[in-house]
Amino acid sequence: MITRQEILDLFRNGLFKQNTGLVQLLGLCPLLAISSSVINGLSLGLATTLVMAASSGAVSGVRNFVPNEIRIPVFVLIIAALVTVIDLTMNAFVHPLYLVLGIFIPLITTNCIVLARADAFAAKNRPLHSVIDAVAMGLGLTLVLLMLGAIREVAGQGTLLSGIDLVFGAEAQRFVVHVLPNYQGFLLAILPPGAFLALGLLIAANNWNKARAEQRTRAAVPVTA
Amino acid sequence: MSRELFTFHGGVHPPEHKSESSGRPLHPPLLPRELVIPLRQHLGNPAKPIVEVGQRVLKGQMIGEADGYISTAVHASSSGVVTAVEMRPVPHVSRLPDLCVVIETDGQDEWIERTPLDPHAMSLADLRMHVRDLGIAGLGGAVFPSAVKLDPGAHHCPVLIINGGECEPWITCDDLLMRTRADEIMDGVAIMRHLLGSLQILVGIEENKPEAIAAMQAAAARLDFAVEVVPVPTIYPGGGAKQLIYTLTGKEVPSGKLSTDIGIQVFNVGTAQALARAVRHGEPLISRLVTVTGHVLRPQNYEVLIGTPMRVLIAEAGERDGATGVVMGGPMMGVPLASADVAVVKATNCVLVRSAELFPPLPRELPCIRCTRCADACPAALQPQELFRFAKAGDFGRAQEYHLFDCIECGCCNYVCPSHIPLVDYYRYAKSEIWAREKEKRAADLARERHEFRQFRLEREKKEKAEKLAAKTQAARAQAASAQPAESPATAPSEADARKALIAAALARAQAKKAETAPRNTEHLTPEQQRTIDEIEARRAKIRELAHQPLETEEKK
Amino acid sequence: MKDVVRAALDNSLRTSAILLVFAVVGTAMLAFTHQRTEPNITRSQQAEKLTLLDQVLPRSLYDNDLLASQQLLPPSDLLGTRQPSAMWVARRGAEPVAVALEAIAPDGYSGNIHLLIGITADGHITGVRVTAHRETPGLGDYIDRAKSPWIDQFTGTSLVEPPLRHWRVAKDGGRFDARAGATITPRAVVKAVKDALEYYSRQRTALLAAPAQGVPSP
Amino acid sequence: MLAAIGVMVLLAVAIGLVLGWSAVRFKVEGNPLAEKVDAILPQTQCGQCGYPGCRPYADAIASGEADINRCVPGGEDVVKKLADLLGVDPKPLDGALGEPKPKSVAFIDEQACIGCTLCIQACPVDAIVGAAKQMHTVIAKECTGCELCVAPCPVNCISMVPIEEDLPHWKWKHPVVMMKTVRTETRA
Amino acid sequence: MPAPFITGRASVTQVMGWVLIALLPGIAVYVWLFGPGILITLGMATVTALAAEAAMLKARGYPVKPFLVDLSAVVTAWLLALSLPSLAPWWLIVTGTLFAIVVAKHLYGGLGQNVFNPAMVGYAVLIVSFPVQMTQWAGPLALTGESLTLAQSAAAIFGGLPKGTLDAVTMATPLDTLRTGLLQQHTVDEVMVQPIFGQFGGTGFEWLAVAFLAGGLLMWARRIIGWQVPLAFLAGVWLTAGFLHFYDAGRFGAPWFHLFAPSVMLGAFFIATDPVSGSTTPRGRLIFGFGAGLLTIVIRTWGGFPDGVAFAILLMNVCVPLIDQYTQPPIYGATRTGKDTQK
Repeated sequence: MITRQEILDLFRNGLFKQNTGLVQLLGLCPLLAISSSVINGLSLGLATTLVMAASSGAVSGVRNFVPNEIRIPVFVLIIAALVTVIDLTMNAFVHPLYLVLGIFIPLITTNCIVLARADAFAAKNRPLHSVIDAVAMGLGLTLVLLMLGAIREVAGQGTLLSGIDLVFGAEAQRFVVHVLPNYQGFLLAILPPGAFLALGLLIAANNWNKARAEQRTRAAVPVTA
Repeated sequence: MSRELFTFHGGVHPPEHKSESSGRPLHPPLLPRELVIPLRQHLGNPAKPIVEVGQRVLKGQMIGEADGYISTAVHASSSGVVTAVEMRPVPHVSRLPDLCVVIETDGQDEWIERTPLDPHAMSLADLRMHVRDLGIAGLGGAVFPSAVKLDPGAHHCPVLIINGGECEPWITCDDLLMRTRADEIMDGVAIMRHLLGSLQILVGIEENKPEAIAAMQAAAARLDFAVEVVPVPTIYPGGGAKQLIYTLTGKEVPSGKLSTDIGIQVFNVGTAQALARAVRHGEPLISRLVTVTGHVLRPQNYEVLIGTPMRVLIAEAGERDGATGVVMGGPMMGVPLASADVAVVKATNCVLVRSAELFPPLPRELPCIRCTRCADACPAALQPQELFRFAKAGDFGRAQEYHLFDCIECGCCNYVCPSHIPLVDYYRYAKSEIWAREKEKRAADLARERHEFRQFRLEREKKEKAEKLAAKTQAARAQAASAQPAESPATAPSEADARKALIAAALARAQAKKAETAPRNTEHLTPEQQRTIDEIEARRAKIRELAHQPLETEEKK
Repeated sequence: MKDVVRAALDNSLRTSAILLVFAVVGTAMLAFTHQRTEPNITRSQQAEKLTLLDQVLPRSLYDNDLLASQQLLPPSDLLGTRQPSAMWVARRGAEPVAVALEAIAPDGYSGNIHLLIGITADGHITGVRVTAHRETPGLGDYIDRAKSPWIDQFTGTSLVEPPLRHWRVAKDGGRFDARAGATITPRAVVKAVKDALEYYSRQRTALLAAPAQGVPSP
Repeated sequence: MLAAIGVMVLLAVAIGLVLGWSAVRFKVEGNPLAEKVDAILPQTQCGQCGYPGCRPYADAIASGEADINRCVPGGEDVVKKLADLLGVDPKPLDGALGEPKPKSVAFIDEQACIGCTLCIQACPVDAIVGAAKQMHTVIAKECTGCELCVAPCPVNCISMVPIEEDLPHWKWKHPVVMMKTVRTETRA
Repeated sequence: MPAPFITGRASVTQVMGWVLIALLPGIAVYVWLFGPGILITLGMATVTALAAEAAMLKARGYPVKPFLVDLSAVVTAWLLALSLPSLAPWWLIVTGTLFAIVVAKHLYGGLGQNVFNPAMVGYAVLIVSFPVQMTQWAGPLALTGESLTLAQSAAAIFGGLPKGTLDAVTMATPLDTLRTGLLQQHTVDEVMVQPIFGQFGGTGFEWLAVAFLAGGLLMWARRIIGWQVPLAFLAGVWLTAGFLHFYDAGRFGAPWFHLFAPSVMLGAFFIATDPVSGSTTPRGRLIFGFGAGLLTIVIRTWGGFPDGVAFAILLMNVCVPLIDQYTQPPIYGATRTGKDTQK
């Protein structure tokens, strides 16, 4: 079926090496639009993960029946249908959550990560691998959304987890963390430009980290001269 | 002066520093103990050495002959013995050595037999051959073989411009030449006119040389044809050929073309004088005027034998302490030299000794702030800041799109840059890199073609071998079959078959032989082979196209 | 040539057949889900609407099915509407006790501000909520109840209390405060609420006389 | 419901027809990518990449089966160009294949040559001339410096001579600008 | 080092120094109008900018001194300081300057590499993030009769003013007033009778504009800037505003008013002329300037903020590579043949 090592590799790939948000820079549109707070980012990240897992599994399942020339329409069809089903289901059965994420769920259809993974991975691999890859990629995205949301929320409003009550009900209000009390608010962080700036800083940090790691490994090799 | 003058774009006014050397009279030639005469002094192919070590040569004797059309001869500047034909340091920015003829002078300065030429008694082509063999090349700096420029060829050059601009700071050798030898210059002009059939002759001299203008005007008045001596505004690089053409005529030399394409030919005053010496006296180009100036006690103009080590000149002009280097040429476009030991060549118009106070080290380079002062100063009206950006980033294709090869490397942009960026260095680097890549590309194309042809040849040989083998086995089988003819009546038709096979085998053999003996590309190719060749051809054409896309320099330069 | 055309034709038929299968399966799946979820969704949406109405019309005031009482009002300058807008009538027994109106403040800093206003039968505000706006975040968005309780100061007011000339922001000499540096947005809201009250007082009879079982809008 | 299915069916059929038709009708013959790759490769035909020549390696890159860092004579420059062309990250040369060397040409010691023609057969660009039992010589202008002729020579008379820089081949260097302060590494 | 071996006297420090000198008349008028508080703002911005510049240079491995003395950071600081409202709190000044130097300048690669004008990036960040504080202008001398003393200004800047006092001394700028009035469906004439609108560009503010104009002309005379950008910028403002005003004088302000609202003069002569983020070709500069002028009026009229100079310039900064590419001037040798001779 699938070995432990393979699973580990897939996760390392999805979470770090090929991270959709920081490395592949895919699906930036929802990434930037939704990441104004931790709760928003986390919710959309998880929703995207769900859609990716479902669609990657489905695409992988039918991959042998789809001729190359119509693979994109078929994948889009599958993804769109799945997203709509999830959209309707959420609307019907978890309405409060739907109220928060409602307008973003249909956007997942257009998120290129979903199609990219379907085409680049699921169309060439077995269903189980594909689902795990999709989950790893989705979690990688969620991770970035979470960090971005945290940065923007703290910088913008001085809080964390605001809006948690919309997901878990009014009593969850007490989980909201006021990191900086009496904070003036830095509007830019919440506005779209703030998303670009924060993402830019995250990417820079990631690259810097990578470069440093590389340097370390290089320095570790003794130079004979 | 009624002539309408045109102002070219850009230009700068660096301090002139001409009075230091222009006040002193011309110094007669010095005779050094050793002359080092490079064989590559002009553009085009270097001269081929025709003397041997130990051979005695006379002054004016040819020691290197012109090699090809774009080339000129090289001569001994004084009499003496050839002590070496070897690689020696030459005045080149690379500081690499080049092939030189070394002569130990004997102090007798004995001339070879000189025969004056009569331009009107010989054909123009003959005259040009003589000019080439007398080693005449442009003395303005580019040292292009003059015989080539004096051949109007398909172009008609109604306008002849004599360049007395001398816009570089410090240099005064042309000034002095015009002041002292105006008549000889005009004589050279007359010969040029004869060779080119020019209708209009203009002499452009910068206004900061009033004496030279007066002398040249007086000399022009003594001629039996019209020569207009025009003072032009003093601005660097007003003496650049393209800039002078524009100033005098208002015409621009189209990008990527030569001035002859618009009917104009330009010569330096020194070239005209050298031509006059060559034709009237049969003297080859063995000496020229050189300004020795800068950090020396007595800046002065010298008549210098080609091959004289610069150190000799500097010593004569009075060496001073604190010199920081020697430059051949002016401060804007001159060539920094590794040492003063290199010899004066035909291109040497100035030996400039640097010192810290005359030429303080340039301030530290800062990033480009895109102020476009360079664009304002560029006489070629380029956008130096963009060229710099592309050259620095290694984006040579874009640099070419922005007309890198129209840059004349005059240094104006460097001069005005508030960030003190060595812009010209970047352009020279980019140009040289583009040429090198072009060369590599061509080598790669050649290798690809040869490799593909080899593949094709091997393939064909294999096929032929296989065919031969097949024919042989068939023939053998046929023979075996014919060995037992009456075994059964049913073999009758097979007998015919065997005969047919025999014939076929013979034919194939013949054909194979023919293919073997015939030159490689024969007309006896199977359709299949033909198709393979066609395919390869088509692919090659495509690759060539791809490979050449970003490189149109070849046509430009 | 003919071969190529035939091959292309064959291939296109094959691909379209495959795509057809996927389309049919996908659509069927959607249709099925839609059918299954529709009642739930309708219910949720109505509950949502009701939650919003609850904020401007306390449920203790009335006992009718508020959602069923929805009617459409023609466009009106006082309501700031260019299209028909919704109105709900709350009744206790048969007696109309209050209405909820949709209104628009057209002169916000960045365009329209959509309001939902509850008015008792005798012309007192029971509550105002901003349902949609595009005011500058951090500057004009304090009119949103989620951001600040500013909007609550309308509750209990009427055309008489405060008097008409005090229906302005404090900076213009009125009764309603506004935050420094951002007076355009509150001005627009105050004016819209006042206009809605005026609309109500002029149309009161017609509005309240509307049939108890009004034609529900689609 | 029926309308929705109808629309989807129509769309599906239309798109399927068009795509299926075009896939066959507008098929691109040959591999234009391989040609672009080939145009970048230095054409030494040395085979150090593990393919029998530059073109086969180009085909392998274009089809995705070979990595872009296998061309030793092309060096980092070629890797960078290939990375640009293919839109992938450049990577260091595969060190296992050999170190880049200065450009050289083969030189046959004519005293030692026995005229065995083995080198002629090995030369991928026909840059060696000579016949059996006759002395061979390298056409320096056409030699790509691939070293394929060195190994087959039974008398070891072929050596690689680096091309020395001379005046006509001299290049301007990139202006060295010390804008940044150089941090001296004190690591031993 | 190859030729050339000599260089002219121009230097980056000299260019930047002249910009600072040309700002002095404007600063003088500012002090006269609004009191010496601006000097505190300028000082704070300068210190912050130099500190940030030094820190960033160090972090990026560049030598600090030669880059600090080029004065480019000081120019950025001054331009930002002069764009801020006269009573901007200290943290606003520091935040804006830090953003300008660290993000807009050094994260883009430092001197010469910034795509956007750093001062305007700082300004844009502030106006987007702190719209309330960015409108705290003290009333000009001519209206209030007295300008704030240094101590009062310092108190306002460092938050020492008693609550409420700030509201008392602040006033809307002419542009703000016009916009608010127009939004309330008043006509231009109705709004313009208010005392804040002086002779032609708003009481006091108009003299600030004149001072900036004078400084700009000085820079032009010293060949620090070309004429193309300022002229085209002013023409863009004047023509666009004039066209709108001609179309409906009731809804659109007069062109002279728009010209002499001080941000236009500052923008036209000091900010749009920033060589690094501006266009480099002569025709490109005309387009760049005109576009910025036009956008200024468009943003003032229909945009979300009362003034549009900063955003107009930033928007045009984005267009610079495109403009430059399509406005390359003909080179020597190309005019005669019309086009390139090769190919």
